[in-house]
Amino acid sequence: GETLRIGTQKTGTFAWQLDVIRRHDLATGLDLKISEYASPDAGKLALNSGSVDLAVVDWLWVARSRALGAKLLFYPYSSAVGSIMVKDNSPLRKIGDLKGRVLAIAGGPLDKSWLIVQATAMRQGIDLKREATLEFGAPPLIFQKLQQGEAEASLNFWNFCARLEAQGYRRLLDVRDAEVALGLEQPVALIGYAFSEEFAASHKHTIDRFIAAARSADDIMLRSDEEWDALRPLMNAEDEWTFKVYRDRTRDGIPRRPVAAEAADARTLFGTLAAVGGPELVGPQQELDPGLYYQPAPLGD
Amino acid sequence: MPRVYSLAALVAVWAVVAALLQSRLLPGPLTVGTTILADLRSGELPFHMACTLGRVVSSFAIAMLLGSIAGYAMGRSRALDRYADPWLIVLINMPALVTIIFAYIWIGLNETAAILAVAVNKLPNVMVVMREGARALDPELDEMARAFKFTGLSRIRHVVIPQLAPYLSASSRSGLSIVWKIVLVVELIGRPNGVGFVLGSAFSLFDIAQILSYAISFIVLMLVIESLLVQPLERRAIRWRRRPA
Amino acid sequence: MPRVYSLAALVAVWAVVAALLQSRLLPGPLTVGTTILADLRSGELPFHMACTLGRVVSSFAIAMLLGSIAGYAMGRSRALDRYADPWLIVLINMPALVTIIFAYIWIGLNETAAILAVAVNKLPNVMVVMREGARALDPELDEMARAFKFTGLSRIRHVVIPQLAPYLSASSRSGLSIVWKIVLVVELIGRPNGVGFVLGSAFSLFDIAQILSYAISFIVLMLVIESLLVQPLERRAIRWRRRPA
Amino acid sequence: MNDAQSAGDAAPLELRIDAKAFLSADGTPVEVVRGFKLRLEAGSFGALIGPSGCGKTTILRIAAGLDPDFRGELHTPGSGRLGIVFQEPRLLPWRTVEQNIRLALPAHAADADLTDLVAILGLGAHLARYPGELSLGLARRTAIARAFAVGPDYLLLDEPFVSLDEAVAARLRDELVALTTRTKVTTLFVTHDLDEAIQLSDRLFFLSDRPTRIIVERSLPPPRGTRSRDVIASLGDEMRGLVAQATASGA
Amino acid sequence: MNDAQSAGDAAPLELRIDAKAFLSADGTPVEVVRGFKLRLEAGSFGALIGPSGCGKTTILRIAAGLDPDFRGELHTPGSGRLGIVFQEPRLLPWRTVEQNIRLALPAHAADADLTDLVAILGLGAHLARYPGELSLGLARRTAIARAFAVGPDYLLLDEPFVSLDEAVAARLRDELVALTTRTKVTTLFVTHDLDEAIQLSDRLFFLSDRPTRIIVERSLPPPRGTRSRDVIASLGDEMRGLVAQATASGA
Ligand SMILES: Nc1ncnc2c1ncn2[C@@H]1O[C@H](COP(=O)(O)OP(=O)(O)OP(=O)(O)O)[C@@H](O)[C@H]1O
Ligand SMILES: Nc1ncnc2c1ncn2[C@@H]1O[C@H](COP(=O)(O)OP(=O)(O)OP(=O)(O)O)[C@@H](O)[C@H]1O
Ligand SMILES: [Mg+2]
Ligand SMILES: [Mg+2]
Repeated sequence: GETLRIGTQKTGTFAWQLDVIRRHDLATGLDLKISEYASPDAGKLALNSGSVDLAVVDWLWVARSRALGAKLLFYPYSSAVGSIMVKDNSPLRKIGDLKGRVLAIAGGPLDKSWLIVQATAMRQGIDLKREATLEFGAPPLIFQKLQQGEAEASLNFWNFCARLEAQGYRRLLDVRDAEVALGLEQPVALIGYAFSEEFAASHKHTIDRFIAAARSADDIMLRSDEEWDALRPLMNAEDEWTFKVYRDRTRDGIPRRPVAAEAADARTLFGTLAAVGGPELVGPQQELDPGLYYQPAPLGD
Repeated sequence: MPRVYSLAALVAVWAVVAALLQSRLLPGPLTVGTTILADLRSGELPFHMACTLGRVVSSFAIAMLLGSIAGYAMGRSRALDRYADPWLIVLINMPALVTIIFAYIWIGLNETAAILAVAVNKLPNVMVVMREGARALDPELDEMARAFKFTGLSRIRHVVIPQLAPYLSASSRSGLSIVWKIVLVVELIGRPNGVGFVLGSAFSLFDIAQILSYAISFIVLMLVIESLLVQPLERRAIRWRRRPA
Repeated sequence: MPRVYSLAALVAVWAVVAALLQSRLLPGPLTVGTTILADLRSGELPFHMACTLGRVVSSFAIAMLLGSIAGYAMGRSRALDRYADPWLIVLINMPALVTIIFAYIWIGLNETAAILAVAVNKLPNVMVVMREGARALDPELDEMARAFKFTGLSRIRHVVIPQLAPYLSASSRSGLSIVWKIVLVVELIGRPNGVGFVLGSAFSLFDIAQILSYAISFIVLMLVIESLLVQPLERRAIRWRRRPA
Repeated sequence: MNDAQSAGDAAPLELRIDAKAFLSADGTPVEVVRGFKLRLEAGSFGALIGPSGCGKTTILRIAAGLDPDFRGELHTPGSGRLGIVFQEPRLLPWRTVEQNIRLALPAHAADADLTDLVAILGLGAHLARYPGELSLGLARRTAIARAFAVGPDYLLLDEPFVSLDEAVAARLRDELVALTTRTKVTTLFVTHDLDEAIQLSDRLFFLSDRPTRIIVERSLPPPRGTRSRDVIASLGDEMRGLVAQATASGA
Repeated sequence: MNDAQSAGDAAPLELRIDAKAFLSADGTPVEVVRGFKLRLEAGSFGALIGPSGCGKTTILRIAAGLDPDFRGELHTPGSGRLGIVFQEPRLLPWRTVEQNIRLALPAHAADADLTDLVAILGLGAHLARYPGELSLGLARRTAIARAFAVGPDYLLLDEPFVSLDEAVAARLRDELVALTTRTKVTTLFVTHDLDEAIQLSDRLFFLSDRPTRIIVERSLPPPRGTRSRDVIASLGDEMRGLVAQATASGA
């Protein structure tokens, strides 16, 4: 059949979806060559060097690359994002309480969740950059630091938040809610499948096939609890609680609306982020490139 | 024997500290030992270790060979040194991340790129050390060899290399460790196997026992190689040295 | 002068390759130059560079000082070497990631942890080189110094250090570059400023021009330090060496 | 040159080496000295003469206290101001001639006036040179200057005057005699030149082949230093005879 | 010892050094040789005698072709089999005595039988030792063995017999005479020992102080090597007179 080379992070959720596709043989006629890497940035590297055809990456990154001349396309994969977490007994209740507190942020100052949080705070007249003490670090380290009490609140990737939740931490602000607060209909899928325009043009069939398979997998994951039991060995969940949170958060993140609706909300969000992050974040363009989203052909074969 | 005592002491210290702290963030020798055993049985550890070792050996060989030759040439020829030195400074101070990214982008996310990136990272360090060694060569022995018309080969083998031996020794020992550390980064960023790949995944899960079990397995391997191969060879090579009184 | 030509050649090669490839993934000297200027004006570059430099200098000083002393001691005392060598092998082969994680976990996400993690990473490399240097010390000069009852200080200063000079030179030059590379990783993992912090963000955005502009700024700094400080000093220190005929 | 006076106590040099062996690189022990016993009165001048490779340098290193790894006993004379000329110059290549000399001086004498000494040794023009720029003869003279400069009361000399031309060597011998009579220096001297030994010494020690011991020991009538050419020649012939006899009977 | 015959062409050694200077570390030039001109017939034996530090080693290095940085001209004799004894042994410390000797041999003679040579030099017991384990005298003998072993037709010796006892030195002098008469070797020899020079040479060259040149040049009547003690003494006195005169007039 046709070959599709896919790059994925070993500990990421994309690996789960691929496992569902494999076990249910959803990608009939497609030969999936999957490369697992340890770093979340490996997918970008692999796409750029042409070592894989498709990888799951950041929406903003694709937008930025396009602006800089790389002809990449994007298709929504998940809208799961992080949250600001605090200890259950913490006195912090809302964004405003973060003033003068130590907030640890996973990733860098250009992390998408962090930008959304900043924008939300600004709407409430709070400049977190100035009014809170910020620590940046690698996600696992930030996760650890909150538990050690070195930070009073932390903004981390959703999977770390899920583990914290299982350990009795509480959400101070869910970035999904923040997105809605910024005027979006629904949270946008901030990560998705990326592939080059060139590949999409010459292998449209392959891409469409794969997207169809991915949707079928999503359906199964939404419906079936047994499916999750089968996935459990992959998930590195420490306990039942964590496992359940992982499952539910993943389900929440599965995008269920047409690409066009996504694109509309994405444009709004992009504008907001451009205002917060500036060209440093979004690149030279101040508007979202309308050609960013890939439109699969209606299923017909 | 001292070797054994000393390692035993190290493990003992670790065990005591771990027992006192009782933290998931510092697993004791027992926990790590069990993890190692489990990973050995599953075949995971030998597999990833073999991948890493292959990369370490290839890049080390490339870097040592080219680096020694280039460093020696720069140490001997002042003119060459003057011209090549700025390039060397650029190369040696280039962040590993940059070389790795460029290798991966331009060569592809494959073995060649990985090995090359590591070799390029290590190369200038070998050059810098070997250059010092070449500069410190004894001109009197050189004259002797010229007077007696030593062939090029025998000059290298009997006059130059023995003088460079401590530099070779230093740069290969410290070099092997640098290569291994860079291989980890290279694997972390873009290889689907190897110890670095495992460490990266373990780090994102904050699985310290896993991290330690792989790190320690490699270290044990190095200890074995040192004890059985490097040190006996070295002892032979410096037999001639008068022991300080 | 050769220095200038040689650097000009390097930049020229880069410009030509970049012009030929015309790729977003290899910005030319002009693009990078503009980025550097912009970052200079905004004050971002000097700020992050200063943070990094502070860390580099502190950890380098710690590692060189302790490493030289420890390596020298191991090179001189066979007994000490026998006991400490296994620890050294463990230390030198410990992945940077492990030391960094442990430092950040146990000391906290702060400067002390960052500087210590880097120093601990670099320390064993200095030790290994200085140990070779100490082993190669001339026992005859040592005897001379003992016979004439040189004081400890004057023995170190006039007998030992000049003999160790090439080793010190090699290990500090290659060492500075290692320190700087590890500082980048330390900053990447857990510091809110510094060149490594910027490179991390730039890498996740794949902003090659930004990456290169920071890397090159640092390299230029190193080139300046080499040309104006290190090499003149070095030339003075080896004035006594007979030039090979 | 320092005009330091020797310390009050007039202890002799006493050295007994029952056995001294080296472990060679292939692990076999090389026995170098066996049953060696030497006593040299305080302030007197002894010469060691023996075949090449017999163990003279080994004995001198032990006498200097540089090699404690032997069976036997050592009592050094004087207050511990040792001057030594090794068989090779052993200069610090990275220090100038002057620095090499001064570095050996005790701290309180670091600024001593070296003009006379330097003039006698003909080193004036070379004080700022590095050892790598010296001829071997100049390097040896620097080593001699270093040993004399410390104002020793205990002096060990290992063939100090080889590689020097006749004129310089003669001048230095005279200087050595002057130094060792002016101040009370106990001196042990190694040479292959019997005439030189007879000219300079109070006492001669002839050594056997390895493992070495003293086979002939002989006091010479004073005054030393001023013996005439004829006296030296006749004493030399006499000594040669004695040694040949001792060697034959020992064999 | 190799019994190689010298090459057919009987070219003499011709060396003219108009000027030779070193640049010392502080940048000042040191003039060492000026107006030196030496011619030595093929197969003959010349001795250079001069004050310590005048430039003998410098001249020998130039004669060996090791230092092309001089003004003048050099024509070496023989077919290019050079044997040289440096003023210091210059052995490879990491190779045994035997290896040090054999490494200097040309490839085709690498397995040459060294038994005789080693016996003459008394190195038999030390073949497997490293230079660091040798006494200086033994190291020098190794260096001499190395120079002789190559079967040279051009031989340069820089004070080869210092630090050896009288017996060994005498044996080696005889051996040198035998070697240089048996095969046709052009030899240039540096020594401070006038008697030795007279015993061994066809021709003597006396050098001035630095910058050095030849002040007295003298052929000795054959046959060399077998001159009696008295002949040597009287020739020596004559030469000393000539040199003193030349030095005085030159000053
Ligand atoms: N590399 C050098 N740089 C500067 N000066 C030098 C150098 N080599 C030799 N000289 C000087 O040149 C002069 C001659 O040196 P050379 O070694 O030829 O003397 P020599 O006649 O062999 O002396 P000796 O009898 O002591 O062996 C000496 O004064 C020495 O200091
Ligand atoms: N470190 C060593 N290891 C093994 N053997 C040694 C060592 N040092 C000296 N020897 C041997 O001991 C013997 C005596 O050496 P020493 O240097 O004392 O002789 P020497 O009498 O000074 O000779 P020379 O007249 O040649 O200077 C020699 O045979 C030498 O080979
Ligand atoms: Mg000796
Ligand atoms: Mg000389």
